[in-house]
Amino acid sequence: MLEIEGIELRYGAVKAVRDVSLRMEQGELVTLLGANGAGKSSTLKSIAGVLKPARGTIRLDGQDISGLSPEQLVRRGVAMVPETRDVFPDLTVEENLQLGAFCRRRDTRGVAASRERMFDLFPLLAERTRQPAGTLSGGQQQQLVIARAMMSDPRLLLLDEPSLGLAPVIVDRIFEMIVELRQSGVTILLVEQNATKALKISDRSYVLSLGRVAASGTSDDIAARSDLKSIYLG
Amino acid sequence: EDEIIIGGALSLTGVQAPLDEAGLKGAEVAVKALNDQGGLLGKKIKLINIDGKSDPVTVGNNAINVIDQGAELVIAPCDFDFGGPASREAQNANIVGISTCASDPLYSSWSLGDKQFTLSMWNTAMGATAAEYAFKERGWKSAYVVTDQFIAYTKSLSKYFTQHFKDLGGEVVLEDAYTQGAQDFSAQLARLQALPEKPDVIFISSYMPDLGTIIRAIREVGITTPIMGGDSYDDPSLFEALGERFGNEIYFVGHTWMGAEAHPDMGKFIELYKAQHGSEPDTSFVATGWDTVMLMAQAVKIAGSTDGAAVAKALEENEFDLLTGKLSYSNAELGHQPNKSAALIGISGGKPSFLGWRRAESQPAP
Amino acid sequence: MVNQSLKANSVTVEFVGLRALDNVSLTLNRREILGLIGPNGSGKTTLINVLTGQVKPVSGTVTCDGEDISALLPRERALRGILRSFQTVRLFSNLTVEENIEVAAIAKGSSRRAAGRIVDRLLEEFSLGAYRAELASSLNYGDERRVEIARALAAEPKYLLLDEPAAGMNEDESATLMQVLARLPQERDLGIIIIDHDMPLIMRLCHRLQAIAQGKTIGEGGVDEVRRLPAVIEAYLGADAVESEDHA
Amino acid sequence: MNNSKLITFVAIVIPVLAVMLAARFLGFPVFERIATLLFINMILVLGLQAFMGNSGILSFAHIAFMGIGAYTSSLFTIPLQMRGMVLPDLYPVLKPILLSPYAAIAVGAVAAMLVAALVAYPLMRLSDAAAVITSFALLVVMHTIMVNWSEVTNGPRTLFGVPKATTIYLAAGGAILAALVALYFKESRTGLLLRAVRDDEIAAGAMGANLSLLRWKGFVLSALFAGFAGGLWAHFITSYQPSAFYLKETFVILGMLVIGGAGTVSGAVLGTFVVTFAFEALRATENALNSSSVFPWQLVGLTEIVLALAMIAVLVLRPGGLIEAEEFGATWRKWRRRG
Amino acid sequence: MAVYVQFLIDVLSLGSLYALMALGLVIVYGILKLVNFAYGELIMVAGYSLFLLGGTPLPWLVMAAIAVLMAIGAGIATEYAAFRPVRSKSVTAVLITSFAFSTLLQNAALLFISPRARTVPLPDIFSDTVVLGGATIPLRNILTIVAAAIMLAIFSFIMKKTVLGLAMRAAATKFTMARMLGIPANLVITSAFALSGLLAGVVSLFWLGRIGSVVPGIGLEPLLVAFIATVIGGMRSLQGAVVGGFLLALIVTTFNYSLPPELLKFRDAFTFSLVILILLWRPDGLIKGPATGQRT
Ligand SMILES: Nc1ncnc2c1ncn2[C@@H]1O[C@H](COP(=O)(O)OP(=O)(O)OP(=O)(O)O)[C@@H](O)[C@H]1O
Ligand SMILES: Nc1ncnc2c1ncn2[C@@H]1O[C@H](COP(=O)(O)OP(=O)(O)OP(=O)(O)O)[C@@H](O)[C@H]1O
Ligand SMILES: [Mg+2]
Ligand SMILES: [Mg+2]
Repeated sequence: MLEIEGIELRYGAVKAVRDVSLRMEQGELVTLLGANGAGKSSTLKSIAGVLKPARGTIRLDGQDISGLSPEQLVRRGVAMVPETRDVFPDLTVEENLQLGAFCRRRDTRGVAASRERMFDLFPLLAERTRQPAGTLSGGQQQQLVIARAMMSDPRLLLLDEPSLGLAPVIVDRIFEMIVELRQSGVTILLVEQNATKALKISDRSYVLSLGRVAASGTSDDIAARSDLKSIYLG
Repeated sequence: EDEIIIGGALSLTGVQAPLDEAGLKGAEVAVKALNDQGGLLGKKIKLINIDGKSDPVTVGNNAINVIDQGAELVIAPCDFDFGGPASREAQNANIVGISTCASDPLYSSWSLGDKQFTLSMWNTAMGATAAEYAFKERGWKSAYVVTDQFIAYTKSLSKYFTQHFKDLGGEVVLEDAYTQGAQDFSAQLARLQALPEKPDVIFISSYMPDLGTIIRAIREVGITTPIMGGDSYDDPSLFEALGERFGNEIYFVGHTWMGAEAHPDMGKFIELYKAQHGSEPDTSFVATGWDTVMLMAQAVKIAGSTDGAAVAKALEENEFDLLTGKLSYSNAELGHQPNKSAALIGISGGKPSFLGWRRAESQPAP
Repeated sequence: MVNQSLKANSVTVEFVGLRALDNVSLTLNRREILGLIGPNGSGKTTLINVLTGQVKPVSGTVTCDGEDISALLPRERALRGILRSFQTVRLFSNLTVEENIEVAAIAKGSSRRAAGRIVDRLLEEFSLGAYRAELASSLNYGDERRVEIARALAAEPKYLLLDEPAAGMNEDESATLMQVLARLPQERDLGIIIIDHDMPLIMRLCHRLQAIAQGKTIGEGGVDEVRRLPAVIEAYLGADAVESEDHA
Repeated sequence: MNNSKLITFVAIVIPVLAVMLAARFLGFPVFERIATLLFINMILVLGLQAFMGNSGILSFAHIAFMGIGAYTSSLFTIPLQMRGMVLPDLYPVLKPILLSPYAAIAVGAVAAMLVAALVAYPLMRLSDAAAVITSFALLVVMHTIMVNWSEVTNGPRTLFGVPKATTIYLAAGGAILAALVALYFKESRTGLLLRAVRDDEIAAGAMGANLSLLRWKGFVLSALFAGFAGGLWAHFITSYQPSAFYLKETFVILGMLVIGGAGTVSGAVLGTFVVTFAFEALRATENALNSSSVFPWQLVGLTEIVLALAMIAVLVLRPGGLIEAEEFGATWRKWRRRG
Repeated sequence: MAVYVQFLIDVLSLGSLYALMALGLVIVYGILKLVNFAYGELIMVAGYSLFLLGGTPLPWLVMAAIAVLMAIGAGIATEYAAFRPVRSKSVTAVLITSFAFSTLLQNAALLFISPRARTVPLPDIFSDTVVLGGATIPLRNILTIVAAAIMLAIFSFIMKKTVLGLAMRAAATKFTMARMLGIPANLVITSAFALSGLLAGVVSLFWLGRIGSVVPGIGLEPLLVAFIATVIGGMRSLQGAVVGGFLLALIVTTFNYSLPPELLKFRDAFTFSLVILILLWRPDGLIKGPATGQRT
């Protein structure tokens, strides 16, 4: 479903990703590992259309999408949870969720259903619908960001460190949700600091180091490798 | 050197533009006419003007700039506030500067120096002429006076009108103030409407664009009292702003009238102007520009050179016949007070018409 | 000296329509590390905000070494030695790493020269020397966290309140950070509060734990004691977490 | 002063001296006038940088303090025999006081500083939009007072008769002094703390920084610069009116600072030079075009149009200004080291 | 009695005008957090369009509609020229570019039209008067009040009942994030400028109705008024802008009626001092608007 071929990504003069290729099949759950600054987030951003690759191509369902805008990609079913906890601080929880469903705002019934599902998953948010998102606690904001991304009912979900700042119970719940989503056919690309947990639930993994793919394989294989630490460091 | 350079710092932008731009156009016609007749003292005349942007500081800078480029005479902008800096620089360079239409008595040799003049009558004369027309000719006994505090011109015009009107025996029922740019005249209007007794005449010393707003505001609420003012009314955009509906019962004291009734040479000037600028002049300020250049030329011819002292002497000692009337100056000790007549103009149906030349029988001391 | 501790005494905090803290007390002694745990939105950050003065409680007091400081502004409390880090990093992004740390020393009142010495020592301690002259905005997440802690230390705190200092760090990085933090209380006669959701880190580092949920204290005491409390397990850790910890 | 600061300072002094000598000895009075005004503007821009660059708060009021410096100093130097004509309503107490221009300029600078010290403190706790708007309101208030306090300002009308006392040497000296003070202030304890507050008020407060006090110090210093520049300017221009201290000038000064780079002293200086040169060059071009009558009509306002386009272009390409974050000296040293 | 009626109508009509001006600004300033110094020039553009159309035989309403369209166009142009390239980079940079754009427009008017005041065509109904409670009142003032009420209703609807208002606030705070949710953020911001232009256009009709002619610098006064009204009312809410507009009109008119002429000239100093006091008392303005999401 998703094919990335030899992309290079840069911020001005800084090369964040030098040469990364990866593939994902429909319905797969893939983990992206790597040390701080390895280029994981940048890779996700390029898939979401925020960062244009300087070289290489990104194909979704066989179509080149490297030139598309983030808006267009959302309409094709791509949703992203960024690592930066980007809630709209002045909008209420309810309004944040409403904007999450911006692309399918006409489908009122579907939106209402997604909303209920999210409130089941994150009961804290249900109590806070009228609170400005910026006044939520750190973990509550993280939950909101995940819920908001889910509101667009994506086919391809990009998760960048979803467990950041979340209490252990919630982390467990999120991992359960990820597994469930995959079962329902959503394709997921997951970036996690908690490598053990991520490897446990994913089908395949890539390890990035200094902007390149340093290792890849099934998650069990990767987890079993004893030299994981040295791969990390490149 | 085969050129005589006349330098100018007239404003082509900002509040002063309507007065100065017209003056510049008139001056350009005069320069061309003189050059066509062989120039001055056998040399061609060249006019260099740099936009003073209605900003006294810029005017000063530009005056230095043109003097630097060799100007031997300076045309200063209208009004003491805007023209003063140019005249001061001319004085510093020991050359003659003449303002096209500054009328505040501050525009004198006292404050600017012994080589500086203005083509216009002083406000003492302008105010007195207006007061005598109102009181003597029309028998208006009470006046409401609004003064724009913006520049020396607007302030002193009201002052001399009020003073002379009272000296004649008139009563000023209310004096009100306003400052150019405020665009909101409701306070003054409220006070005018609240007056127990309506005045016979309203004297407004201000200029465009706010002048139009004020007169409209007064007329809109149905007050048809005659309105009077000075030469700043001589602006086609005022006539246009008032239109047929509001442009009635308005009288002002100006420099001249753009028709043969005012001066036999006027027709010729208008021809030349049309030939050069492609349209008829629409304000008498073009004539002040023409006159300024012609006055300089006549004085230089008498003096035989462009030397500041010699030209100043020629200006002090002679009488000149100009489109704006006959003009002579007092000597430097007496301030270079101009001695000339005023044109009285009325507006009705949104159109101006010439009511004739007037000369006040007496005028207040500056 | 008596009573060398920072205390919150029965504080209650209310936001529009919400009681974020309900009669919570907390004591932080010098030379100890107190772990503050609890579910998301339970009021941990708010409690720190109360201690540093960013949030005013509707009732209750804060005392520092026996003195009531409830009426003081955050900056006045900083001058008394109460320093903090923030849950979302707040560095001075247009200052260099060096200046970021220097600022804290200067604000505290150190002379330029003394500040310079403090900066040198902290840069070394947190192995930040290489980034000395870099602008703070160009750092990666882990380094930002360390600069923030170093900055707080430059003001020579008596009480240091750290809000999720290890969030976003990988295991190695947080291990290194822990080593530094563990030494501090003894070395500098310092009390530390740490909020973090990384339970292994909390358990290895803290001398004492306090757990809160929904604005109330639900457990307090030794590390092992608190994490076995049913209330804590239910509200915060989840059943499997404890099991897997025990196996490990 | 450390090495890189010294390089920065020298890099500022050299062009100032070069322009001064060129203007003085090329023999065009206009050049001398332009250069003198450039130096006076530089003092103003540096003053604004001292506050705005370090505190990050946009101030519109700066130019009004220039006005205070100008009017105060002029009051004491207009020749006694002219006062009746220039300021007919002047208070009798002030009528007989005459100071030397240099003393008067100093008095003007101090007056501006005192006014700033008195009015500004409560305003300093405001940030963001509220701070911008209050400074704007302060500008309007002070402008209205200047326009209407006829007793000492002659109202909206021109104040004239101020003796010419500012030479190009004095202005250049003032500019160099201002650069030195601005550089020093930026690196001082107050300057450093102020920059910390600029980046994050809450974090700086949590470390003990007193935001209002720090900003107030910066503001007062900047008003001192402005008052000084105002006195120099008044005794150079010799006749002026309150509109010289209002929005148009505010934006010229702001434009110089922002184009050069508000964060750095070198940027402030560069901005002053660049904008002045661009402006003068454009104006000369406009005049040349007009007098050669290439175009059938007068080109009014062309200078402003081109300058506005250039400003937008600069800011699009470098939103932080030409010299953004690092003083010239620091960049120079890094550059040298890399070879 | 007549005086009171007059006072009331003065306050209401001036307030309506001010409220409209402020409303146009609050969209850009309050919601997008951009200081648009070129806002006044939108009014100028509408004014000159009206002037240029003055020679044509079109009915006045058509001319007015075209003028409003031109203002909308100018609003969009402002966004493209002055904001899009520097947006979100630095507050001061945006301020300077918008000021530069405003200079650009003003000087274009100077260069291509004229520095002089130009009379605009106005319908006769604008200068008719009615007598109300003994006071003679220009009908235009009543029309202003009606127009303001209509515009206000339209705007509340757009901002409250459509997603546009929400999308604007989202795009203004987190531009990239908004795009990642599928919000066409650029379009949303452009439409905010278009709305601002629409209001400026409507305002210009009534503002010109008061003064009768247009000059290049006509926009300054409305800009100042809009700023101050926005700020004292509370820049984060539409109601705030409206309240601020009426409050400012009340303050100004009260000063106008009550201050003696010697003090009246200091009116602006009093008004703006009051503005400073209000801001010191409530830095976010009188009406808080939707709560802000700021915390540590
Ligand atoms: N906005 C930016 N400007 C400049 N450089 C950047 C920017 N964002 C990231 N970088 C650089 O790009 C490189 C890759 O960053 P990226 O965020 O993709 O790493 P990551 O693998 O997600 O790391 P982390 O685990 O810390 O999230 C890093 O060296 C980083 O410093
Ligand atoms: N300014 C505010 N306005 C309204 N509610 C607030 C405000 N600040 C905090 N809250 C609420 O108070 C509660 C406590 O928040 P706090 O940030 O202290 O939680 P926390 O324990 O730090 O959570 P986390 O682990 O997610 O960071 C939360 O429910 C939060 O939504
Ligand atoms: Mg990342
Ligand atoms: Mg928290």
